[in-house]
Amino acid sequence: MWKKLFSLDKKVLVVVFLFVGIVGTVATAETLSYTDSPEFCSNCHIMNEAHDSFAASTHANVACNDCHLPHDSAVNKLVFKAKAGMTHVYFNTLGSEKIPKVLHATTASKDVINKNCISCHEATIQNVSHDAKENCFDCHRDVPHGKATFKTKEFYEPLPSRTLLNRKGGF
Amino acid sequence: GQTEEASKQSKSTGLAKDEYRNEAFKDLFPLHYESYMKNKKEEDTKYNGSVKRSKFEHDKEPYLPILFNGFGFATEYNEDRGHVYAAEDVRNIKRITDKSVGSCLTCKSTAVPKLIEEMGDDYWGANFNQVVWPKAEAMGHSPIGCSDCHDPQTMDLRITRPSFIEAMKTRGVDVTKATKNEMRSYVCAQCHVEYYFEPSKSKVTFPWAKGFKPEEMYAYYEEIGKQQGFEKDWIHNVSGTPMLKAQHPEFETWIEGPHGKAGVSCSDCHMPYERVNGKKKITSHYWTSPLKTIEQSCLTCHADKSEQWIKTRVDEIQTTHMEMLHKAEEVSVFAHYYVNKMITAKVDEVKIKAAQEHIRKGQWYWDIVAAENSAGFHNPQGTMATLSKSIEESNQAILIATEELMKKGIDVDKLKKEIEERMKAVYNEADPFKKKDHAITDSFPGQTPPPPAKK
Amino acid sequence: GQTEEASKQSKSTGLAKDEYRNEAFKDLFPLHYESYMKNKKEEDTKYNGSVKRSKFEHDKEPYLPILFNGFGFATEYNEDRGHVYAAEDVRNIKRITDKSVGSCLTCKSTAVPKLIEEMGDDYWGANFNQVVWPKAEAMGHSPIGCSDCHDPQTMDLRITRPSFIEAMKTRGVDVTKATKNEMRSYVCAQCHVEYYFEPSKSKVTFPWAKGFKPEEMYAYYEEIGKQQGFEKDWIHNVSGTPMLKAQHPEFETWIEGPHGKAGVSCSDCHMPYERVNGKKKITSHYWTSPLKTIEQSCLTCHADKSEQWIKTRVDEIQTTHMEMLHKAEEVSVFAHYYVNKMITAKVDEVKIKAAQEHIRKGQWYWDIVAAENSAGFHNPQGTMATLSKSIEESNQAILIATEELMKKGIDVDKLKKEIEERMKAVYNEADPFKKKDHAITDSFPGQTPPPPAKK
Ligand code: HEC
Ligand code: HEC
Ligand code: HEC
Ligand code: HEC
Ligand code: HEC
Ligand code: HEC
Ligand code: HEC
Ligand code: HEC
Ligand code: HEC
Ligand code: HEC
Ligand code: HEC
Ligand code: HEC
Ligand code: HEC
Ligand code: HEC
Ligand SMILES: [Ca+2]
Ligand SMILES: [Ca+2]
Repeated sequence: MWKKLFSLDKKVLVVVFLFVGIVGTVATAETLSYTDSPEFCSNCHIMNEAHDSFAASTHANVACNDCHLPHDSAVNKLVFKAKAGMTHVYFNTLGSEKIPKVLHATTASKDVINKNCISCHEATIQNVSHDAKENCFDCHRDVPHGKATFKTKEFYEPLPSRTLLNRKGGF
Repeated sequence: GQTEEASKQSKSTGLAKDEYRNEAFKDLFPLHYESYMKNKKEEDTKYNGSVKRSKFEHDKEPYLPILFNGFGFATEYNEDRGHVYAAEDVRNIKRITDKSVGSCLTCKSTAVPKLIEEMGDDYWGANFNQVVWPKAEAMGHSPIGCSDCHDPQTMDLRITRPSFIEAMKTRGVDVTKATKNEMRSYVCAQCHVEYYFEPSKSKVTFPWAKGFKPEEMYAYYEEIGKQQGFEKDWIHNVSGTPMLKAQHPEFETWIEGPHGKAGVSCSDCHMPYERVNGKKKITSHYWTSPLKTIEQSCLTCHADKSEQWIKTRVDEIQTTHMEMLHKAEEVSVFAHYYVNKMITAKVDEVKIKAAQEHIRKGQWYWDIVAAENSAGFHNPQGTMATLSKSIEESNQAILIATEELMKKGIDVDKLKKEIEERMKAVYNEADPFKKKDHAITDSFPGQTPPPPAKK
Repeated sequence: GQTEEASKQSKSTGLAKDEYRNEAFKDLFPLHYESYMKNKKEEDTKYNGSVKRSKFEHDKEPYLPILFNGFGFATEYNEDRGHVYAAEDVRNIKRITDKSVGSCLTCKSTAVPKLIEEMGDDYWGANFNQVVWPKAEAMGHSPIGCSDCHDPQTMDLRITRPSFIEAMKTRGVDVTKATKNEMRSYVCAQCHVEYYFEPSKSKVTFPWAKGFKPEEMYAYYEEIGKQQGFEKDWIHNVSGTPMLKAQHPEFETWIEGPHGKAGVSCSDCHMPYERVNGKKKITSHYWTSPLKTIEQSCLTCHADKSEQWIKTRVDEIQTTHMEMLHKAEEVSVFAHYYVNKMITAKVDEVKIKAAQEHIRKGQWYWDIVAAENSAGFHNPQGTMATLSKSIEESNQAILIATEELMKKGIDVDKLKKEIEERMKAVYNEADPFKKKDHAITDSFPGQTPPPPAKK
């Protein structure tokens, strides 16, 4: 077990301990706020695309978890966070074979996100409920992850030399 | 810091700058090499896939042996398969004869850039069996490999085939300025494109000066091609028409279609990121039907859809497409035989020429669609429009023929029956190599001109 | 809380449950009423738009007066425009004659549900000019209005035309179970669909029992339609063919296309949310070309694209489409005249019938595309496939005719010239109402059968 853990990326280890910390001890305001931040989420390389596309979006100034965690009560937030967090950690350490080929928001995630859209944009949807589709992002397909092409700015520039070489071990 | 940056700059694989053997990359990039070796897998999809099967089989395009009669493509033409087979397949195909030229190796071997460097423009026209293939083999070349798309030292994507660079210039595009996104299609467009052998040097050339659409490429051949002395790929053995052969215009089709217009590159679908070896993510180097990897190839962008939805949708598009392709091919078959009858009935030459013009155009329009390998998916509307034009042109040929044959008192009902008999004979022949022979009979004598006397 | 819920339940506009006058909604929903009144605007786009112009104008479909010859659509047929004009336009169109039936009002007035309630099945066949229109006018009806799509008390979306409900049943769909997303298309599909008058009661009926595709609707008419005694809409005055007229199949076209398959509703594009009155947001009730509101109509979903990109892309799709539509119409014109010549040359009846079968099918296939109002956008591949079929069918008619005419020694070159002359004459006539008269001459006598003797 330890051997396996130490063979992992250092960043992942940090994350593992962070989550253990959150679940096992009383969380301080600071850890909580850090674990809401884009920097924290993008610690995991598999979150890169989500992060990069988000960072170039109209929502770059809000935190991942403004969308991805429930905000109706502090308890709910912590429970969802711990649950989601532990799945992420589990997948990235012991259960790595089972990591999905492509990440998709789970149904639970979608419900949470949708509620968050509504809570920020209450004013907009006052006259018209905007509920023609199941989720806000069925129409707003590109908010905030740019689904239509999933491409960031760097795709539209020449690639700096030797970039591919530096990714030789995968990324 | 600065030194890190500097070391990045000078970082190199340590390989020679003209390395062309795949094996040299194996230890440096084991994950990519392993992914590349997956190209050995042979597995079919509904309309495409990677099993080496004759294109003449009943579920593919059974009348091609009539439609390409008199040309190598009526003898042997197979479903394409993995990049690893390219060298083996070009070596074994019956389309290669003792007269074939070096140009045929251009898209099949990593030795080509070096051969061009060494031989200069003599490479293109050099004899394939005698000169070019033995050289490549002696060099220990690889079939389509790392060096075709990557600089062996920096691993930067690069263009290694001059024909593409030159053709893009005719479109006003300087490929050295390409973005990352463009390069992810350009590396494919070195090969997955329509080409012809420019007659003076037999050089591989792409007919794009007027545009990428089938009509624009046709106009190129009629004007620029003919000016260069390139009139035809062959004389059709049924209708005696000087024909054009179309080849794998994936790039041209895609670039005019919904994904091309939206900037979705070939690699997005055919080289999706995949998680290998537990959790490392690489760009897949298994080039095959994306229908085998819908999750990675499509659902990254179409995240709101399910794998089943994508399957069904692609099937609907392809089924609509194939139905009309088969129709266009059938009308084209009839046109060829009608003109054969015009010839044997000694109809006015001018009328024969007029009908042949329509045949040439009609066949170009379905062939540029049939030779494309996505069964319509790369551009559903555009390929369908091209098929409409094909149907109209072939019908024009039939109409001219009917007028002239009726004048000569030929029984066209009998003619139609005879054509159907030929189609059945070709369809029912089990040996793909013999199918072409059933296209010709006493009532439909071959029209291939006798070979010119030896010099 | 519970009381809030209860008050929601009992909340009502306070209007009568069978209110049908738009003005009754005005004070309750001023923003929506105002948005609705925007439908008065007349403004064109490249291929569509809202200016009441004849469809026969040079930039539209100049040969329709030949293609619909013998039918009202050759007399007057205009570009459609805003919902507010529906009543005025049906009242003034020259297609309405003294024999027209009540069914013609079905998609033009808010009085219709009430008329059906009162008159029962007698509504459909009642005389338009004498009975139905005067009744609607006396009621103070509105052209297509709030009550057509909304329950006046709850404002819930609802279906008010029984034809749609019944036709969906033949497809196994119970519209009372529709989701909100489906209702956002179903309300439009009450009217924007292909229909015919079922002969026993002249009732508006949608031919969907076999499916929504043009081939499937054609099969419906050949089997179910004919069984009911519905053979044709009219006898073509040039070719004497019993014809079908196709009408505005927006719903059928969309449902088989990329957006329909992806669950994007009519309202998503044609009724986008818009900010009015400073900052209040509503569902737009200005039904027109979404090319006038690309930002709201398209960019919400296609956020990675620019307005200019969308414009260009739609233009490319529509231009490809219109080119082929014009081609298909031209071939169809020739087919009609060839068969006219068969008739005057007294060719074998069986052959004439065979050619007419192809004409009927060929015209159905282009008309179901031409009558659709998006210039191909609602289904770019599907409409193009349908046009291919049209071109093939019309050519079959020409081919049969050519064989028979040649047997009779008719000069087909002269025939072609004469056809071109007719086309020119129709094209050059400035008065749209007179265009149809140029289709017929001494060499091409009209084929409309004499009216049956009065009972
Ligand atoms: C403005 C709201 C919002 C913000 C901020 C946001 N997301 Fe998302 N996220 C979404 C939506 C919406 C989806 C897509 C749900 C769908 O389409 O199925 C999503 C999906 C995802 C997914 C699933 C994969 C995918 O693309 O469908 C991941 C992973 C993800 N987000 C990570 C992040 C990370 C990491 C951040 C911050 C760097 C972030 N998100 C910020 C709204 C947001
Ligand atoms: C320890 C590495 C790691 C970190 C840090 C991480 N993730 Fe993930 N995330 C994963 C893995 C692995 C998966 C795939 C497993 C799964 O689908 O549940 C995933 C899946 C997801 C999904 C899609 C599945 C779902 O739950 O809907 C979302 C959304 C997501 N992450 C958001 C976030 C956000 C927001 C953050 C920051 C608060 C974050 N992730 C931080 C590793 C991580
Ligand atoms: C934490 C608050 C917050 C949440 C949660 C949130 N938004 Fe926003 N949203 C904003 C802010 C702030 C802006 C304004 C950004 C700007 O003007 O650049 C904005 C702008 C927008 C816009 C207009 C700009 C554009 O991109 O077109 C849309 C649409 C939008 N949000 C949709 C959504 C959707 C859909 C969701 C849920 C998936 C969501 N928002 C979740 C805060 C939020
Ligand atoms: C049926 C499609 C559709 C759905 C579903 C939808 N929207 Fe919108 N939304 C639109 C359109 C269209 C616009 C552009 C309107 C405009 O420009 O005035 C828009 C604009 C917006 C904006 C832009 C800023 C503004 O206020 O004008 C925000 C924010 C927004 N929507 C939030 C949401 C939220 C939150 C939801 C989910 C409750 C949602 N939308 C669901 C179609 C939709
Ligand atoms: C949006 C996704 C997408 C893009 C972009 C795309 N393709 Fe394809 N390609 C497909 C699909 C789907 C098929 C059909 C596969 C099948 O029928 O099994 C296909 C088929 C093919 C085939 C035949 C595969 C076989 O199984 O025989 C080739 C070769 C090909 N594409 C090359 C290219 C090239 C080169 C480009 C860029 C110029 C390109 N494709 C762009 C999705 C794509
Ligand atoms: C411009 C690049 C290019 C040139 C030049 C070229 N090919 Fe190919 N070849 C391809 C591509 C791309 C494929 C795969 C797509 C396909 O089969 O349509 C292919 C497939 C093949 C195949 C496998 C499938 C089949 O057709 O049976 C053979 C064999 C082949 N080529 C032989 C030849 C011969 C012989 C010549 C010279 C007359 C030649 N090629 C010239 C690019 C090229
Ligand atoms: C037909 C073209 C082609 C061939 C052949 C090819 N590659 Fe690639 N390779 C690509 C493309 C495209 C990318 C993605 C580049 C990008 O996104 O900028 C890539 C990316 C890579 C990367 C960067 C890391 C990654 O996964 O994205 C490496 C390393 C690599 N290839 C190694 C190889 C090796 C080793 C071989 C031979 C076994 C090879 N390639 C053959 C086209 C090719
Ligand atoms: C140097 C020439 C060359 C380059 C570069 C090239 N191809 Fe190919 N490709 C071929 C040839 C040749 C074949 C057919 C091999 C055979 O059947 O023997 C082929 C076959 C294929 C197939 C069919 C595989 C199957 O399963 O049937 C696909 C898909 C494909 N290529 C995609 C791509 C893509 C995507 C790229 C760029 C990233 C690319 N190719 C670059 C020459 C090339
Ligand atoms: C990198 C992003 C991306 C990838 C990967 C991708 N698509 Fe698309 N797809 C798009 C975009 C962008 C459009 C154009 C419409 C739009 O803007 O949503 C589109 C349009 C479509 C359409 C409608 C147009 C048509 O041709 O009917 C279909 C179907 C489709 N894609 C299927 C697929 C399939 C199947 C695959 C995988 C083989 C795939 N896509 C991969 C981005 C992508
Ligand atoms: C994805 C967007 C989209 C959807 C969904 C859609 N349409 Fe359209 N519609 C268009 C566009 C674009 C045009 C072409 C407008 C033009 O050429 O000016 C059009 C044209 C039309 C026209 C002719 C407008 C004119 O200017 O004369 C009608 C009528 C119409 N659509 C009705 C419908 C109906 C009914 C549905 C659903 C069954 C539907 N549309 C679904 C985008 C859409
Ligand atoms: C099932 C619904 C339906 C029925 C029944 C119907 N229409 Fe229409 N009508 C429409 C729709 C939808 C449009 C707008 C689309 C179009 O013009 O193609 C329209 C447009 C029109 C227009 C304006 C454009 C033009 O064609 O000049 C007139 C006039 C018209 N109809 C008259 C009639 C007459 C006369 C009848 C009876 C023979 C009739 N309609 C029966 C639905 C219907
Ligand atoms: C042709 C159909 C149609 C007609 C006619 C129509 N509506 Fe609507 N209306 C709709 C649709 C579709 C919606 C969106 C409903 C949804 O998304 O669930 C809507 C929504 C509304 C809403 C809800 C608020 C909003 O903006 O989404 C009101 C209020 C409304 N309409 C009032 C009217 C009034 C008043 C009239 C007459 C002046 C009218 N409608 C005529 C189809 C119609
Ligand atoms: C009760 C019948 C009826 C219903 C319901 C209906 N329409 Fe129409 N629509 C018509 C008629 C009739 C016309 C043509 C009016 C004219 O030209 O006189 C028309 C015209 C149009 C036009 C052309 C406007 C222009 O600018 O040229 C559009 C777009 C349109 N309708 C969209 C819709 C949409 C979207 C819906 C549903 C939300 C809908 N219609 C519901 C009957 C209807
Ligand atoms: C509610 C979402 C939505 C709206 C609104 C919408 N689209 Fe789309 N569009 C899609 C989807 C979904 C597809 C299918 C491909 C995909 O999944 O991305 C698509 C595909 C397309 C395509 C490629 C398919 C084709 O037919 O070539 C084009 C072009 C396109 N849309 C243009 C438009 C235009 C123009 C409008 C506005 C008049 C529009 N769209 C409005 C969601 C939408
Ligand atoms: Ca293949
Ligand atoms: Ca209009």
